[in-house]
Amino acid sequence: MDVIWLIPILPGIGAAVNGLLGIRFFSKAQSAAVACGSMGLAAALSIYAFVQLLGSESRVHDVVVATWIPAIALETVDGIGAFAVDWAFRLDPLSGMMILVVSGIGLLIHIYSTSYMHGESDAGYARFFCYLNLFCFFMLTLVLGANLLVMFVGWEGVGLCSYLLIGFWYQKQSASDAGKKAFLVNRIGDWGFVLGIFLIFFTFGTLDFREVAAGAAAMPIETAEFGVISLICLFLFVGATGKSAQIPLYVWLPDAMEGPTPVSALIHAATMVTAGVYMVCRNAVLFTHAPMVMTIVAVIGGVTALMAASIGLTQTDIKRVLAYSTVSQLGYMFLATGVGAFAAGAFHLMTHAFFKALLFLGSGSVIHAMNDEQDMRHMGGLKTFMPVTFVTMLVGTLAIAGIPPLAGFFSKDEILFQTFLHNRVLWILAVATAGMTAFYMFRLMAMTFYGEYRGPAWEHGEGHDAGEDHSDHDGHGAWHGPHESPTAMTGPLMALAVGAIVAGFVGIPAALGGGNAIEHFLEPSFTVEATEEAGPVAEAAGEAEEVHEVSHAAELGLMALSILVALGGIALAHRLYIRRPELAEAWRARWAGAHRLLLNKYYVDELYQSTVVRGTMSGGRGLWRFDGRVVDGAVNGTGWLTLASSWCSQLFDRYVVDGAVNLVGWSASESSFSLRRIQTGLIQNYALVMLLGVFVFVSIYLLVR
Amino acid sequence: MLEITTTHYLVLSAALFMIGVIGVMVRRNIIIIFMSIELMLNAVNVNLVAFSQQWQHVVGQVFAVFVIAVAAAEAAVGLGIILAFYRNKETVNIDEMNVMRW
Amino acid sequence: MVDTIVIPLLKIAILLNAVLVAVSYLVLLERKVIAFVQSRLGPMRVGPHGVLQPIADAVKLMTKEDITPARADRWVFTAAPIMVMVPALIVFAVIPFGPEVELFGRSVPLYITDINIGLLYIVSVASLGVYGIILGGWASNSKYPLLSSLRASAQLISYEVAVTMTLVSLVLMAGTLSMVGIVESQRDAGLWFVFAQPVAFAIFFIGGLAETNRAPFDMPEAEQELTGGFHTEYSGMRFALFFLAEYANMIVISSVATTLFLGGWLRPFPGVEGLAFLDLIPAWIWFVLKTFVFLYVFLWIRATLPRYRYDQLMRLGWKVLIPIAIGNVIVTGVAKVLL
Amino acid sequence: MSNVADFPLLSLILFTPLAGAVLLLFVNRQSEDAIRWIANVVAGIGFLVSLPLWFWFEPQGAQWQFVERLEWIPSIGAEYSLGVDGFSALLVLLTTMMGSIAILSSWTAITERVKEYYIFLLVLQTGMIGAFVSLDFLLFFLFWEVMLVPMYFLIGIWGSDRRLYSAIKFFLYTLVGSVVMLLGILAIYFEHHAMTGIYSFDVTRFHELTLPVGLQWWVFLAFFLGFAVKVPMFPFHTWLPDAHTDAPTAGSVILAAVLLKMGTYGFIRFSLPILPEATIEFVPMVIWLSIIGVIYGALVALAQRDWKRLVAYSSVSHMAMVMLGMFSLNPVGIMGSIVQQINHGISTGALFLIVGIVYERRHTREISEYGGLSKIMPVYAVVFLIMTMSSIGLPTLNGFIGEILILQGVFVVNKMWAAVAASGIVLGAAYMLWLYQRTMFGNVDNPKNESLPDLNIRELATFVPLIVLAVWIGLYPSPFLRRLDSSVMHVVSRVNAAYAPLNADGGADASAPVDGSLAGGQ
Amino acid sequence: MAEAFVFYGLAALILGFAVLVISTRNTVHSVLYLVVNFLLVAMLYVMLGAEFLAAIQVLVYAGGIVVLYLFVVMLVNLKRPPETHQDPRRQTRLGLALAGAVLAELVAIIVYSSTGESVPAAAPAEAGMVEGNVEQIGMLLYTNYLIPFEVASVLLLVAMIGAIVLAKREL
Repeated sequence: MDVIWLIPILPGIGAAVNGLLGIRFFSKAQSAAVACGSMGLAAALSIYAFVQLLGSESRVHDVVVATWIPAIALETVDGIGAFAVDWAFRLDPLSGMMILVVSGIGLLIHIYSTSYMHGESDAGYARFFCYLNLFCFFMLTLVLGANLLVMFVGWEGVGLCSYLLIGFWYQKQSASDAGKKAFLVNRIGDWGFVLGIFLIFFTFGTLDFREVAAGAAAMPIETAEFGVISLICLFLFVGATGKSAQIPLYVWLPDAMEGPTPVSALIHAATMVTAGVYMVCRNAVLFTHAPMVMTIVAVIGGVTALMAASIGLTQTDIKRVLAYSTVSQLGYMFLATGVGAFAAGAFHLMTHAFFKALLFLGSGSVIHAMNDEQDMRHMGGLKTFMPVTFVTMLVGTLAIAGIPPLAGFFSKDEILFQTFLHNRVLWILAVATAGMTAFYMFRLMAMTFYGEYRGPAWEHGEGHDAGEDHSDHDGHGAWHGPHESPTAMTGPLMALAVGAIVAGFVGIPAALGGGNAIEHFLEPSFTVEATEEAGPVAEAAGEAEEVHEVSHAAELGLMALSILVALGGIALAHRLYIRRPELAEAWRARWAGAHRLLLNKYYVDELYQSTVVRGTMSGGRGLWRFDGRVVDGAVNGTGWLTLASSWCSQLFDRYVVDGAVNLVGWSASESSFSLRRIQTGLIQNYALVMLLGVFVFVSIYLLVR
Repeated sequence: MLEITTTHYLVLSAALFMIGVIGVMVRRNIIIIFMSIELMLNAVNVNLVAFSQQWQHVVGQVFAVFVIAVAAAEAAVGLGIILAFYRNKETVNIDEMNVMRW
Repeated sequence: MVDTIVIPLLKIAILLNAVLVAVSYLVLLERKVIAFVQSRLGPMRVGPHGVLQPIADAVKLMTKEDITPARADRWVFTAAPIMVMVPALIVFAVIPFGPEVELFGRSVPLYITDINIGLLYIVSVASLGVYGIILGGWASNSKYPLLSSLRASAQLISYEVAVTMTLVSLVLMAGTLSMVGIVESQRDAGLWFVFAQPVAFAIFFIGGLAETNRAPFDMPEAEQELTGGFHTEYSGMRFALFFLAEYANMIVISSVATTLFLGGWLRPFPGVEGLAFLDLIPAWIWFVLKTFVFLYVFLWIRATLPRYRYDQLMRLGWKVLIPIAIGNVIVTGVAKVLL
Repeated sequence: MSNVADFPLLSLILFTPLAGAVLLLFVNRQSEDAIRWIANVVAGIGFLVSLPLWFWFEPQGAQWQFVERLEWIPSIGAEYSLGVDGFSALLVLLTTMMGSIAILSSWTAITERVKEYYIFLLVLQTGMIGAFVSLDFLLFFLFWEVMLVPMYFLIGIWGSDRRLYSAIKFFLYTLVGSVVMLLGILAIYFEHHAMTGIYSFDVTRFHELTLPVGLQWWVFLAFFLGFAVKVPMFPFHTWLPDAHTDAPTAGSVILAAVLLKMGTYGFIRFSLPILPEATIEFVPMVIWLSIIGVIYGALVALAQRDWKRLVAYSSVSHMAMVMLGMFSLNPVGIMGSIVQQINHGISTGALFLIVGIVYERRHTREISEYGGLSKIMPVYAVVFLIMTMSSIGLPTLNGFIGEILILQGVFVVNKMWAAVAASGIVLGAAYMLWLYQRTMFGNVDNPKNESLPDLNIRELATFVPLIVLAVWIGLYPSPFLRRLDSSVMHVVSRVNAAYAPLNADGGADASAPVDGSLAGGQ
Repeated sequence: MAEAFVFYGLAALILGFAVLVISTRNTVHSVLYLVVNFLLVAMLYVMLGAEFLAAIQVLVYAGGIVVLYLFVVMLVNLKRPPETHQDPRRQTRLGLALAGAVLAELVAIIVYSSTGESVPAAAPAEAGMVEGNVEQIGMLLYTNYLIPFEVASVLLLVAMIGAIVLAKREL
């Protein structure tokens, strides 16, 4: 287990190899082999580590690789401390679960990408896998990091990879714009994160998660006043909203769909975007000490979930729908953490990773089949062309809609239940969201796979019929109509579909007779181990269990309700988009205003554009002008003043000082008219004068001596 | 008078020197003037050697050697200038060498 | 009185006569040598094998009309041959023909004087010879002699530099400027300096050829270009003086070379005891022999080598000989310090 | 360091470039390639001889190492005294490295007056090294002024566009600052004499001085003007964009990588330890100017249409960050400040090199002239990406270490300051990424760009050491930080009473009397 | 006695030839007289026991410098007499008078001061310095006066180059 640091390093090596050598020298097969191989090793190692973790007594394993920043004296609230950071990695239940998710799904998506990205040039292919591996490196660093700064390394690193991968097709203006937007919005979040880190160090004198947790546990829960822990949590949550696309920083995620679809699946659905949730869970002890921030987190999560879901209702781009769905699901997770159900959040994180990755990959398969068409209005009827994709996507859809016994049901229901216990308003929001989720997901399914084919016509090439599986499709040749994707793509789809089905079984709630295994498994990550200091948390946990005990019945009722809501949504979608498509048109016309509002995503982008971006840019330009005119103007003005004064003094110089000089000169020149006769130009005359001088001196000598 | 002392040499030297001076003052041929200067340098050397003899020390002769070296340098450069001047003006008359006056 | 006045005067008289006779016969020798080289017999009429030819020549020259060209500078024209002849002769004052010898019960040195700056004296006096040539050419008031004289003087001055440089390296070897001292230092070293300073010797010899205006450097007298050279306008005795001066100079150069490089009056290999029997031959005979060898080489070269072109001559002097001579001085100095 | 001490390493480092410059004087100006080779080899040797500063330096050793002392002007007590601590050792290494890189980068860029160009660069090199290693204030000032002249000519002769204006602006601006600084130096000098009776310019003596607060106040202002112009701090920064923009590439690189450090070096070496009370008094002013500088520089950079000018303004922003850390007056902040100085040297130097490469190919710096270069120059794009990331402080690269230390240091002093300053990180990412997008991404719209060659070996060679360093500092900064311990603690112990006791029992004997260097030398 | 005789004879010749140098119309004659003058001065040096200097005088002055003069005289082939043009402003007579006056004064000073305790010139034969004064001069030149000596050599080099530059029509 001491080799857990190898888990991130392996993909890192893969990235380095592909980056330094692959782009120039490797064929596609070679780069794919390097990337998938390194990921496969990392995944194997992750499983090995996880198994060991399960088998060991201790739930926490730290590995310190090296000193990163050696100890430097720095004052904290408790006097002079030492600012020191190690390259330290930690395997505990939470990170164990995460590395499984990341490396597992990462591996699948790597495999998927080998086929999906086949249209790229060799160099582009290697570059893609380099980035993808690099992402996994940073993501695994993020989840394994034992202190905030190492986590921050991964945090920023995945941001970088996200930037690079979104902008993978950098020739596309929209892609590079989206990448930049993602990075910058994340940076805003990071601003909060780093301030949180600083404040944590200042408060606790350390950056190690467990030590911080221990320190926080020793402090009172800040129910009454907005204290330092609340501030820390607020800062951290700002960071989380950036990374996990919550209000107000969610705007980058839909745009990020400009990237290749596997990227969207891996980064913008399964792993990176959940880093915010992961981070909040990591600092669960801190957050439990800041109930006010918890409330904020819950509210933001809930509102985000609803808002994103509502936007998803009207989008026509298949990936955008999924993107908003992701935002919405992330809102769910924050809702869970906000109400104190960290385990539920983490659980949903995991299940979501499976089904959302599945959905994205499925959509990728569709897009691939449709020759890079993303607009659902130009799809339809694909069910017959690509059955595997259809089936797997259906599984994913059902999972996200919360249909039992698929994974989404258990995790989502857990969240709903916890929310219900905590806050009814939020619960209503969540339930509404669930309904919308079911609706837009089935709308997606309906528009894509059902109905008639609405896409462009294709040429019937010899030997290639529509729907025929042909793996030699490389995107360059003529398009021969929608078709099922090659095995390298359908394989991961099927694997993820299995995951989407079974992943929920680790968290069957007690009400259904399960043990909610995952909650207990994750428990140690959310509490401090030292029991004597863990009083409040333990109490809180105890309370929660009590509530569990009390309301098994209610829980079952709620489950039924949520299933009903989901089914309702599905039914509505079925009616509007499969049975009577014209009805959708009618509704759209009837609620044109609302539709436009949703279609334009509440104009948030425009709002940001006109305020933040424009403000910054015009501020920059204004300051530049200020710089040139005022600051530099002052400098040049000084210069000008100097010149002016020098001009004045030059006048003085010319007429007064120089006048006097000229007077002398004038008198000299006047007198020289007479005196110049002495200057005969005859050398001997000068010699004569010399001789005269000699004469005079000799005479003087003669006389004086 | 029959005993030759340093004074004799000095007087001789002074006379030689003054002849050189007169040559410089009187002649208009610049080559002659240069030669007059050589005469003056020689007078100086006589002086130096005479004193060297008087004080029984060769440093005077060393100085004379330096004077000769300087004379050689002067002659070389001076005659070069004369040649260059002659090439342009076709004269060596010092009274016509007055273009530097202005 | 005898030691300070009579003997030196006697020596001077003997020497002058010897030199003049030698010069006259050198002319005959030259004609004979060249004749033999060219498979002729040379002068045969006057006396047996023409041995009296020099006397006949002398009589002829003395009795010829002495013409002074119109508008020539008479005084200078007259003085020029003398100015050539005198330096050539007075150089012999410091040339040691042999060591001190017992003669009539007295110790008589076989040289007129040994001054401590003998070599410098030779160089100084030799440098004056140029006046005769240049003035002779100028005073003739004729363009060929003038050009020739300018050529001759330029040649002389140029080669003088190289020759003087070789002398410097020689002086470095000997540690003295005295001619006798130089010979003695060769004796003490047991080695003729020609072996220690072959480069200097070569340069000295070439320079000597040039300084005497001998072939292949007889540019100033190049008949094809300048008629008869700087003495074109001369005739009679004044011409004879020029003529004799040239041969006198040859003897000077030869004897100086002998003194400096071939050990003067020393026998060959003075350091080798086994050759002591050579001392049976008197020292001055050795000297004369060596000088004669040189003179023969002069004549030989004249008979053999073609003439240099003037620019080649100057280039050889300035760009080859002088740098080599300077280099030789440096090498000698370094060797002297290090060894 | 006993065996090392006798060897005049610093003099060797100092005069190697000068010797090269003198050597170049004797090379025929026509043989340009020979001149280039000589200059490069000399610079390389200069770097090699400076390497012992890294290997022989003992982080736990005496405060001043490699000390050399000779009489210079005995009548006024000025000495030729050289010595380095960890801080200046690193800066010297940075100087020699950037110097050789700058010289290497000029191989094809400079085609006119090649000889003078390299001579000036080498003389400049000596000036810079001299300023860093001088332990005598007057000697420091001498080198400080020596730097000015070659730089003036480098900008004025080999610059572009408004080079004369920029050169004169640069010259006058810094000259004014340095003249005022000289007044400050003299004030200390005479006060030192009044207090101890010794005429000396010895910086180590000054470090032990307790000057009257009133005097400190004025001297601090004088120094502030001199150093702040050089840094440059917010209201005094306008020479920088002009000078950077119009200077030749190597000039910009040197200017950014080393010359700007003179200002911050001056603050840390002189202002803080000599004038502690005044420093504390001026903290708010400097901090706020720095914060303004961070955000202001970033915002103005955002508005630039000129690639090089953008990098220049980013420089303003970064250097303000450096000042911010320094005036937190605690070890972490100052450490971060120093590290960030080196980072800035690496990353901004590299960015100027990057601009220089396309400028050499296209002779324009307009950002809009470019676009889609990723396609044409992939290696270049990767290098640029790495340096962009380094510049915006991506973890695992060097910039992050500096920024995090600075902000952490500032944070413990005042949360507000840190919060505002940290927003500079966001803006920094904004202008850099936007620049990257505008130049590297998109389609190749401009046909002139279509045939641009990618980096050749020589150009790549200028970047490789920078990239290696960037990653090294990012991943494992310990060797750097350890070398800085004693310098930082020495400064902190002068200005911040809170850390004084820490010093006493700490391993680094920063508080040991500076004469320890003499003792250590024996 | 003999010494006085020689001295007076030499002095008379020296002065006489010096006067001839400056008074002769013919430049070539003038040069000739100068040579003779120098040779006489060299003899004077011999009298004063400075053989080395005498040799140098002959070698450098008579054999080198004056030849140079002669060359130049011949190169400067004048179509008209060099002294035809006379500037009216030259004060020849005043110059002569002044020169004479200075000479008189100098002689007066010399004679007057020599009546004091001036050491009589030792006869060359008695002077211990005569023997080997070449060595002495050499020692002095290469030790105490090494730097002036080197400077003089540099001066000569410069003069040489300068003369070439001046005299050459085009480089």
